[in-house]
Amino acid sequence: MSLDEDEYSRYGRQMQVPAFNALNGQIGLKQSKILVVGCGGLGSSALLYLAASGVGCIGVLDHDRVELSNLHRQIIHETSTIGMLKTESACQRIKALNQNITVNIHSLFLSNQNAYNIFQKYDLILDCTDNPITKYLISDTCVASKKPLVSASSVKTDGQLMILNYQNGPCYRCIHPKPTKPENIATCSDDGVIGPCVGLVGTLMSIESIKILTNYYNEETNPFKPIMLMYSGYMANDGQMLKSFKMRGKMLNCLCGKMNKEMIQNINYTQFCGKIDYDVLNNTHSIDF
Amino acid sequence: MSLDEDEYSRYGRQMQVPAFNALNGQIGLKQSKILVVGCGGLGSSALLYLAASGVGCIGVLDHDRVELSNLHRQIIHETSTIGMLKTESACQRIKALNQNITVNIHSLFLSNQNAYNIFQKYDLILDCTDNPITKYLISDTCVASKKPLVSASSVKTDGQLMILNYQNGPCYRCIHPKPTKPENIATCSDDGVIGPCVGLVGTLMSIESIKILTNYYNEETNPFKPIMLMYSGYMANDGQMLKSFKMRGKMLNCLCGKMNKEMIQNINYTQFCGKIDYDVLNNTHSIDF
Amino acid sequence: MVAVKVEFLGGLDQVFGGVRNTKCVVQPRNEDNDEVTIRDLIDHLAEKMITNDKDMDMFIQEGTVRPGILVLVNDTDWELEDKEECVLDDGDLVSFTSTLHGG
Amino acid sequence: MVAVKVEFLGGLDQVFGGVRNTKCVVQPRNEDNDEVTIRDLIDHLAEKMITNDKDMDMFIQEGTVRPGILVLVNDTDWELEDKEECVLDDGDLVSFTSTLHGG
Ligand SMILES: [Zn+2]
Ligand SMILES: [Zn+2]
Repeated sequence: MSLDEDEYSRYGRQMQVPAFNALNGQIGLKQSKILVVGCGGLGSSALLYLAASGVGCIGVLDHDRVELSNLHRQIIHETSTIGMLKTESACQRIKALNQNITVNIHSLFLSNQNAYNIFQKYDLILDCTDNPITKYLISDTCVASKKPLVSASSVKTDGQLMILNYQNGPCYRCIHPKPTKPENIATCSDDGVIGPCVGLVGTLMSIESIKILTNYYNEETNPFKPIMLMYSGYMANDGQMLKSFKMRGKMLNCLCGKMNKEMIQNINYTQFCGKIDYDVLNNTHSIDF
Repeated sequence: MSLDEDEYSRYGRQMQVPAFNALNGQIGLKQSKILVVGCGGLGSSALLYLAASGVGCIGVLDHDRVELSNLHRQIIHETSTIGMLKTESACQRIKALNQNITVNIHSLFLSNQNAYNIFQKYDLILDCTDNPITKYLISDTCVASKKPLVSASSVKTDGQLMILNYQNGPCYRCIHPKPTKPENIATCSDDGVIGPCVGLVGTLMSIESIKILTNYYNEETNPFKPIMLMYSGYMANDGQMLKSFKMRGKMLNCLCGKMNKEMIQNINYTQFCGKIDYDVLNNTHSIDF
Repeated sequence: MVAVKVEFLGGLDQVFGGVRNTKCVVQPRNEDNDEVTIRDLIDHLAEKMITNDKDMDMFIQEGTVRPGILVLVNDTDWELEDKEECVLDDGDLVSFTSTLHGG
Repeated sequence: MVAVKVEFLGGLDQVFGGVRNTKCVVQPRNEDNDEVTIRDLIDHLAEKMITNDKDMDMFIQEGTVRPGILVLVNDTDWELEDKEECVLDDGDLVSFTSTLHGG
């Protein structure tokens, strides 16, 4: 695989950054197929920057349509795409920014019945969703299909990010063996969210994805270690904060040791995460990524 | 000033965040006029999020046109606007995202002759430019015209941000009494830049701007203190870092004590920043914001 | 007894009256033992800093921090540091963070 | 002598062989004085850590850090801490950062 003259011109500036790994880095991006689950606040900035950077194939997955109340933070959409499927709206913007990108549209509700077959087509998954049921499902499916996962969340002014199921590191269950009880969860729709704060977390996701796809974390020079990035956008008069926590590795007693496609299809994720979450999942406001 | 039903729907989620200051916060944004100098990597994300958040009037200032080599990071533009003035391209995207915003276009080269009159029309200035000559000029003009300034820079994988000339805090000269010598400066075109890293710094700028416009920093509950945010996107296997440094206040021996419109018009900024910078300024690559 | 720094992240400050950073002087619960553990700190925080009883369930369940709260000692996951039995020294920073689910 | 942590930010690590974080044991330059100042640290870094002479001008000019480098002691601007004369203690963190100009 090589680059044409237009690609050298488009991507030249990032290829000059030593950590990007020059032509190999760019070809790493071009050869990659990534799946972004959730085209909302996190997905918007993650998709825009990954499309701009030249990832070869991007899958966008969302079952929802663009609403006016999304637009203060979901900057990949626009007023004229209100009512359109978020996947279609995101695809339109990705193509306008960079026509080189192949976009696969998955306009559906991710479930334990369809996740495995979809994930199989991709090299890296980004979890830009907003509820624990989907987060456990995505992590389990990444484990079963052996795909690394960049998983993040954001509420109000804060956000979190982890790289999971990567270089023998932990899965989401290793970090969170028991789900948060539904009554202890705050969602975007309850608490609100500052648009650029969730946008910043999506941008963090795009940067970690670029690192993975360009082989920045590698055994020889920079082996991956499990971390959690914790962002706080409103730190009184200290401005903003991003901390890096050193996290546990893969846990021996975790289900991920034996996770497979069949097991996922038999897990009742709704029950696992708690009854009230079933309502959360059926409330269009709360699953507005 | 009040909000109509569509505005409540569009901005409701951010108004729910306690620190945003509810309806007063939204009206603070709506009443504000901000000037974004530079529609490049920093300006792209700053403009998108400030437009989405509902700032009433946004001035965009840039003399340059969109190039293919911009698009890996300047996500407010798109392939079809290559060759268009960056101001026009940015305006088009802002309007698509949020038609409520009044956009003023300033397609010109900012100089010590025109800066004061332009700045006078605005409440807050964002410095999204990429060279010291313009950074000193913007800061001096903010001092002379009594406007707060959110000033940032980004190179390769790193970035910096300061709020200047705000609540009796320092100006750019207070922090940097002597300019960096031209031969000690690295520019984007020499060193390259990772798109989402500069984008993240522009997003930090939009968040600090929203704080200022919604009165988050105020004498009663949260007095402003001078800080510098320092961002590093590639921290080996620690992920990414954002630190907040406590900075000096206004310096008694700084020129800002007596800065005014006439003085600015008589300063030779090119000479002040050093001869080689004159060449930097005339090289279209190096002043590509 | 030890003096440690404590921070509440991910919105957990709401359970502690909006306090994001604080310092605590913690006594060992077991008087035969000089050592102070995170378990002692958790008890201390629950007793001294949660003013509203209905918030208790947002911090403690079944005798330890509730599912969804991560605990970090000097920026390291407590899972790597003996969890509740991790011994604290003067000046240590203990971070409690809620898991977020928004997107 | 004191043992301090040093970090180089904003690309300044390039001047120090790509090292971003390091620890230094610094002697007082003035032997009559037990105290170690940032001036002593700057001299130490210039002597011990800059391997290529042509990089010297990227760190030191006119006897102190060059214009465009900010110095912070425990995350506080040295301008608030006596600048070159700031006395260092064991465990202090001194950050040197280049001013960036890109956009
Ligand atoms: Zn696991
Ligand atoms: Zn000044």
